[in-house]
Amino acid sequence: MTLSLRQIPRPLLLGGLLIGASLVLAVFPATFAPYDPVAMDYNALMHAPSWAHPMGTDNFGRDVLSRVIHAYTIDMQIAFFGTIFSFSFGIVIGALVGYAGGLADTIFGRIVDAVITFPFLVLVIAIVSVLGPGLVNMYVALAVVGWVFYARIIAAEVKVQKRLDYADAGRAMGYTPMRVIFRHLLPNAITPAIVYLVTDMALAILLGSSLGYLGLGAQPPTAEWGVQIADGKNFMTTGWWISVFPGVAIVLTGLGFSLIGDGLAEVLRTRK
Amino acid sequence: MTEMKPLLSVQDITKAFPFPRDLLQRLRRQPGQAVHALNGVTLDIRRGETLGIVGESGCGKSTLARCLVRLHDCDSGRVLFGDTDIATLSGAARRAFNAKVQMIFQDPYSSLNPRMRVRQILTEALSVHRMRPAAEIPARIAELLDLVRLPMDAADKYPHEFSGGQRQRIGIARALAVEPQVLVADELVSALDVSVQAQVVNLLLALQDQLHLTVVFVAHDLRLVRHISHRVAVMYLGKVVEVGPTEALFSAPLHPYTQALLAAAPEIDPARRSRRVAAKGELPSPVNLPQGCLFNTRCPLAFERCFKERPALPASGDHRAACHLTQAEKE
Amino acid sequence: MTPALQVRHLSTTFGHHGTPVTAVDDISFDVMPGEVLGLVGESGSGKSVTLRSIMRLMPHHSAVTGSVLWQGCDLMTMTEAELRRVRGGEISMIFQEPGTALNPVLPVRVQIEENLRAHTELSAAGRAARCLELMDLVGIPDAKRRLTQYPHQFSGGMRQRVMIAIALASNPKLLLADEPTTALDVTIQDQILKLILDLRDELAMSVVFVTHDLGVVAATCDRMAVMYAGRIVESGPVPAVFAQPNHAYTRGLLGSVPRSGTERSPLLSIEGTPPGLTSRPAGCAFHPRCAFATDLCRRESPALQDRAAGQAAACFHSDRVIAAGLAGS
Amino acid sequence: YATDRGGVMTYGRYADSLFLDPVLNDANVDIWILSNLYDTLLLPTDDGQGVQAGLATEWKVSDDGMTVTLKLRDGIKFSDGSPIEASDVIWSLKRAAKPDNGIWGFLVSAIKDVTSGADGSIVISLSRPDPSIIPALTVFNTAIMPEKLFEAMPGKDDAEKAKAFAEHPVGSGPFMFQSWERGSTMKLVKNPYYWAMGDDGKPLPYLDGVTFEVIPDDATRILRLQSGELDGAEFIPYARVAELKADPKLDMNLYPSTKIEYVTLNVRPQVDGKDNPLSNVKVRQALNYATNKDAIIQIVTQGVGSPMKSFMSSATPLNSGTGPLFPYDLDKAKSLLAEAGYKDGFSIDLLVLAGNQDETGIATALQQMWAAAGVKLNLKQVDNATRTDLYRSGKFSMRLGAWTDDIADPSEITSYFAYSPTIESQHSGWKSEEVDKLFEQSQSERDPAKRTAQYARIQEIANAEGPMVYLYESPYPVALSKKVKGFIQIPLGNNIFRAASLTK
Amino acid sequence: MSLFFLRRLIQLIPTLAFILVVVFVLVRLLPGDPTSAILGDRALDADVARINHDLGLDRSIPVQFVLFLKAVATGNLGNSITLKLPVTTLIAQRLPVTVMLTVMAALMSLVMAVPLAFVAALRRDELADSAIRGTFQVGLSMPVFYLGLILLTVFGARLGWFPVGGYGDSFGEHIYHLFLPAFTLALSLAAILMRNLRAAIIGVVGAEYVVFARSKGIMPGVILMRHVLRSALISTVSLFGLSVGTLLGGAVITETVFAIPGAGRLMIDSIYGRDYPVVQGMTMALAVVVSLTFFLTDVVEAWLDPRVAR
Ligand SMILES: Nc1ncnc2c1ncn2[C@@H]1O[C@H](COP(=O)(O)OP(=O)(O)OP(=O)(O)O)[C@@H](O)[C@H]1O
Ligand SMILES: Nc1ncnc2c1ncn2[C@@H]1O[C@H](COP(=O)(O)OP(=O)(O)OP(=O)(O)O)[C@@H](O)[C@H]1O
Ligand SMILES: [Mg+2]
Ligand SMILES: [Mg+2]
Repeated sequence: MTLSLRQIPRPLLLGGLLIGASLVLAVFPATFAPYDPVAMDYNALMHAPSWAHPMGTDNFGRDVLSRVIHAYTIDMQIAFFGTIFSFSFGIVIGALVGYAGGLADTIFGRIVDAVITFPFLVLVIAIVSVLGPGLVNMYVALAVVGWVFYARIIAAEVKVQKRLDYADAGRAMGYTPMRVIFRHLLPNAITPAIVYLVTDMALAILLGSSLGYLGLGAQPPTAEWGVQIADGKNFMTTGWWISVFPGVAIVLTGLGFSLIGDGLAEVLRTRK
Repeated sequence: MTEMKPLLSVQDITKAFPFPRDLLQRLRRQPGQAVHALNGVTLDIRRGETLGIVGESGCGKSTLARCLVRLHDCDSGRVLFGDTDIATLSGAARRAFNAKVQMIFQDPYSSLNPRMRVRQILTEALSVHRMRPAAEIPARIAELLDLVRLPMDAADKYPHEFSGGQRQRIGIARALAVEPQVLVADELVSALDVSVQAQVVNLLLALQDQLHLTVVFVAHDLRLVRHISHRVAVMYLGKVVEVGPTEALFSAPLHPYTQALLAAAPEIDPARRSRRVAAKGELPSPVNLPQGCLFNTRCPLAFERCFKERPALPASGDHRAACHLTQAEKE
Repeated sequence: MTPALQVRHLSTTFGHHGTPVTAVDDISFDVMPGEVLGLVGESGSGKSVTLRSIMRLMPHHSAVTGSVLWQGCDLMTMTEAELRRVRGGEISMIFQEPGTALNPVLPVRVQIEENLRAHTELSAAGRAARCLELMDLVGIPDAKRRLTQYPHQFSGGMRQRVMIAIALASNPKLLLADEPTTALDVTIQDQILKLILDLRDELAMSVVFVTHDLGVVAATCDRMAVMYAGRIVESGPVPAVFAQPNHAYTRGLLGSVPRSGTERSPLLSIEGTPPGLTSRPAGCAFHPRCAFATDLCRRESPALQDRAAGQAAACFHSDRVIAAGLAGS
Repeated sequence: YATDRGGVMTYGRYADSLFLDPVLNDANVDIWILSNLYDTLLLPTDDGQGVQAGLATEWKVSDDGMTVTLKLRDGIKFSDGSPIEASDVIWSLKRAAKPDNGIWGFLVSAIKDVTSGADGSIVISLSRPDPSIIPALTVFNTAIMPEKLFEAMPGKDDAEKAKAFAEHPVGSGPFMFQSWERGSTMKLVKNPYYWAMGDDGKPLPYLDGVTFEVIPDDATRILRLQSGELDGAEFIPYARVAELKADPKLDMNLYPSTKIEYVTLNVRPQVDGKDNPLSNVKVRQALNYATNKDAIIQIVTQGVGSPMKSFMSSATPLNSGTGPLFPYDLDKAKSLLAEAGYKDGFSIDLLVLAGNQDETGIATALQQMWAAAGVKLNLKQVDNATRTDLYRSGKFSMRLGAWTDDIADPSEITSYFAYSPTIESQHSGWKSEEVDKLFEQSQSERDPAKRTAQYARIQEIANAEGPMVYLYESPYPVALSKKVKGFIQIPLGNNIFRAASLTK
Repeated sequence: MSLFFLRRLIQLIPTLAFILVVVFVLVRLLPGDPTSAILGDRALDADVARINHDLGLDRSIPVQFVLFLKAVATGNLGNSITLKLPVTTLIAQRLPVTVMLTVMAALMSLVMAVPLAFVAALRRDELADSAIRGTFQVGLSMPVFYLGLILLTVFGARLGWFPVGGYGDSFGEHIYHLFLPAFTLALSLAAILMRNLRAAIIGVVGAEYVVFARSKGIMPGVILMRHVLRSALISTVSLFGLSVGTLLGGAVITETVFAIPGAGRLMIDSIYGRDYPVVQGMTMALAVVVSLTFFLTDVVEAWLDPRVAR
């Protein structure tokens, strides 16, 4: 099962490095950040990048580098919590629906239709507005909408898998349907969902930043890239560094996740 | 072989797979269509024997095999295990039945869960059926691997690390783990290379002697079926058209279909080449079955009655065929 | 008589994560005009790769060396344009699985016509007529309607006939048939085999017939070549090889087939499994499974040597194999 | 040098208007442009503090303060060319004063009746003397509308007719309505019948028309201005003021305003069932001292704002402020907190308008500053509707707020901010008997000096104890192309295009 | 085909009903009411109560729902509370804008994705492939509001090639004005399509039927167009439909940045303004359009892939 280093596809390696580094920053932001990310220095408002502040300071005199680094914690959290609930719930429902087929599948089909017909962003915004802005509620909104996509993927895959002999073998061995579904089918059906999960993580960060832009995501003074970009938007000409560096961080992280997704897909494809 | 009570008795079972009807069809009350996979199969399986089931693709061999282990519930008719109708079993009784009648599958690549090590696969079987206390499981696994002639280090590998033949042995070990009386082997070796086929067939023969197993051997390879079966049943379009002791059936086939089948199988002897086509035409669709004898579309000997009346398999006799012609001859 | 096709020292390697692996290893054989050559071997022995290498249809990450002389020209050094004339025109190929080799989204007519367009000067009407003719030739009734249908509307046997119709569209001189009947039922296989033989006679073409079923070889081929682990280990006229295999592997293959009269007795099986591409043993690739193997076999790889009765075998111990005969194990 | 005539001025707005009815409209997006379409009897002066002639040329309040008499200008016409009759004026004023008609009625609540005098003058009789009645006649809701046209609209009641009328409004302002694509553009063209004269002796306006473009995104609005597609743009973020000032093609204007930014504090003893530290006046003062207004002004307005001197803006008449309220003094803040029994501080919520850069900026800064005094501030971003709802129901601890006057008189802001019966002093629950009494007296005080004194005292009390943390006053940042002359946004917010022109 | 259509239509009914209920309940769960939202801080409680009564908002939600259903049955979606216009009018004004924006974006993304996917797939793992994928990836990872702003600054303000936002008056002007916003939207869609199509092409190029086609000796161009492209497109079409659906609902931010008076922006404003009738009506309208998109892609898919049509 082990892959030698040179066998790992290049995208996976590169993406892994990017995301690995991101995770390190996310877990130990204080180790790398030179300043307190929320500390304001009224004497250093909007300073351009310098040795003291390699990425400059923002309009509150906060160190942009420190904020970008601390934002890793939040944005990696968004990537994780913004997807994991959809993922967990979606795969369970998907596996059950895919295995049961018939009426359950028909009803599920209609739900899927309804959810994908719903303007996604609008729904998320409406839900966040009902619950109140903030990351936790954003996660809830994402989960409410997002599980359908995972369920769809898993249901389709389980439908394929359940026709394979090992599923029948399980049933012929007298195993309960639950055991067959969750011990046998799901582990084999889950890979496309995992590939999607990785891409979805990148999308979650983007969505998080869009909601941050609308004031519905991370709350100040928390450093979050989307919010930072939105904050810096007014200073594009006079303080480009305020928005550009968080922008670079988003792009790099998104790139990392996508590369991992591509690489995983490749590995899993050849494995088959 | 003396007539004694069969171990498994299949009594006139049918099985159809309906196509899903959508809302529109339901609204218009259109009748649903279905694949008629089994159309009245009657068969006895005797204790200790190897019953071969042959037939062309799509004739319902697998469906029958699945009905035997209750992977499918048949639409009508019964499958009796001893005296009990297996359709009535549930819960623990059903589990017990599943343990007694085990199935081994055709495709060595898909019949094992690719995410489980061999040890996990066997442990699961042993523990779910409470065959052994937890402490004895490793010893039993070693025993099983030995039984199917796999090395001990196989236990900690994943299925994809084995060749096809080895995988089939793992499948056999899994089935044997629950100490069954009957093994239903669906195309056990069809996917294997010739040289490996022989290994698995030899293993099966040895195990049968050693463990007194009853084997239902489903295959489309006539040579193979002939080699290992005591009795053979020939299926066509979801019906058993002929059943009989191996020798009798192969040397003197009664049904025109059996005859065509035997003629079509290429002889291993280059000297006995023929250029005559054994059977013309193709299998009719199992969705719209022909009227009368199911074989009448391809039968060179079909006569009027064959198009009107579907011949039944005679109720008694060691070697029987569902054919108007042979029945007429006998009479 | 000069051979129609001469394959010489054909090798094919795949760049397998840096270290190239050899799927076909230095094979040579001839095909005479009008002859049916059977190419047998187990799964993975390199039969399909051989055929595809001849047609230069291998994917980018592979390398083919050696020469394939077709009517005096080497296919290996031809330009793409010249090759296109040969492909589908003079040499046609039938693929193993008709289910995947026909384009599912194009009607059958388009797939046949495409060949005619490339290799004949026929007008549109001429092509249409030729399509109908071909469908008749391969025994598909109701050709006119059938031509407008898509592959998924055909049964497996019918699809195989369509493949054959496409292959025959421009009257090829050589047909490369890659397991054309493996996916089919015996009665249908029987029909297809006889169809190919009839067409061979009618069109005077040569056929390379790949299969792993010795019965099929016995029933259809004039000569045969046995492949093991990318090499030809034995070749010769079919009756001769069946009567007296010169290679331990051939002997094992023949012994693995159940024969009447030996019911329920153990078959003569070859122990072990064929080696994978990356784990070819040194010396004779067959030695780990061979009852006759000696140190020599473990060290050196035997070359294909001519033997009696037009047979050739790559075995150091042919004599012992012959002596052991086919009976018992 | 004479002003150039002609041309259409394109003006970028941050949001579109909603409803072009002077009486039934609800929001600044309407109010601030209505005067261009509808003329009022009187007009505010450019400094927003005084009154000048409009449709009426003369006005007089009777000695008892119970009637106002106005003389209409001769020959005035609606933009469709029909003459403005006294009946139109009477009908319009009565409609504005009708109780339960819209939300602005309170501004003219003193009006009892409107009649026409023998000489064609307009006589407004009041139910009580109202010192703010004259400025009230400059306010949008007293605009004069064509009675006949309005009443001819389909609809069963005033509200339905207003809806129909507002789709193609007709008034007597310098411009008249041409077309409106909701959410995108509104086009006004010159009213040929406007009464006022330009410096060249010909009727105003100089422009052929004004086109409003709606561009919600600040950055985009500025980009369009810079690319020359707009001649002016409102609500320039303060962050960009300095940059635009440096742009040679632009005039970056900071028009004096009545706009103030503040924190409203709920002073009820309990909020949501919990004891409320803000009920203690010392705590409120402490928070004021703990707030470094200069820093906030620097951070949020890039220095263009100024500290508040009273709860009302400096541009509001009768403002009595002299110096900044509660200069930054952290030690004092700490000692006040200690005195109030909050030595270790406390934790409290602040409502912030989601996605509003200024508010989040202020809130973030406050969070930092107050933390130094031991007060932990939790920001709660909510949307406008939620915030208004919480505010109205008194279920908030603190909220950020902004205010601009609609009338050149202190009574409006005072009634909302300090006089408890209106809305419990910004729904804060703050109540001062003395302020309430003084305000009631001032509402019918005819002596300007006395009224000034009353307001001085009200401000003294409210500023010291009131339910607010005072932040800053800020101007209206409007950037104009250098070609634009004569445009002004007055302190009340009105965008006045009547004398605007484009130099060629 | 008409059967196919009918089937789709029948499926749409429960979907729309479901959406309707969810939206109706959801918007009423939002704290605050339209009157508070519009009137802001200044209104007196009495005024708010009076206006709410006039709007019928003081009735219970089930009653409101029944009234709403009755109105919908007669084709009346009500009036906007904030804009005081019939919702149908608003839909007629705003929806075409968003649809046009989306259609343009969709077309642009196809124009970008299809040829580049080919280049990337056929030059797999070479420099061109990496460059194409990298560029699209950056486009995909960039927040729309940021990307939009950059494009506006560069191509609108600096170079002056395109107007900075707005929508224009004539059809030609619409197209001109929507170019940059459509491009902004198209970039992320193109990235997704390109990725999918590239993978599909790589899959198809190695497929047996392509090898078989090569064995027939036909021209490489014919193989590419007839055998590869068509099959590869099949797997991309439904993804395309799905993404266009997402685009339609996700144009909010683009519309804000580019000052386009579209449906997305109106939806958000209406949610903020608690303009219930608009949110309800607009969601329905969007849902119908999205369903239509799915239907169209289904038709295209059926046309491309004979196995689908039954
Ligand atoms: N789960 C199912 N749903 C629908 N149709 C089915 C199902 N299983 C089998 N069939 C159909 O029933 C018929 C009999 O199938 P079955 O698998 O029993 O044939 P078989 O004899 O085992 O063929 P093969 O030799 O190809 O394995 C076929 O037409 C098949 O398509
Ligand atoms: N495109 C490829 N890339 C890498 N390896 C390949 C490729 N095609 C074939 N091989 C390998 O080459 C070897 C020979 O394959 P080939 O297809 O010729 O076998 P075969 O004899 O035709 O077997 P079968 O009977 O299963 O068709 C196998 O090990 C196979 O895995
Ligand atoms: Mg089967
Ligand atoms: Mg092959």
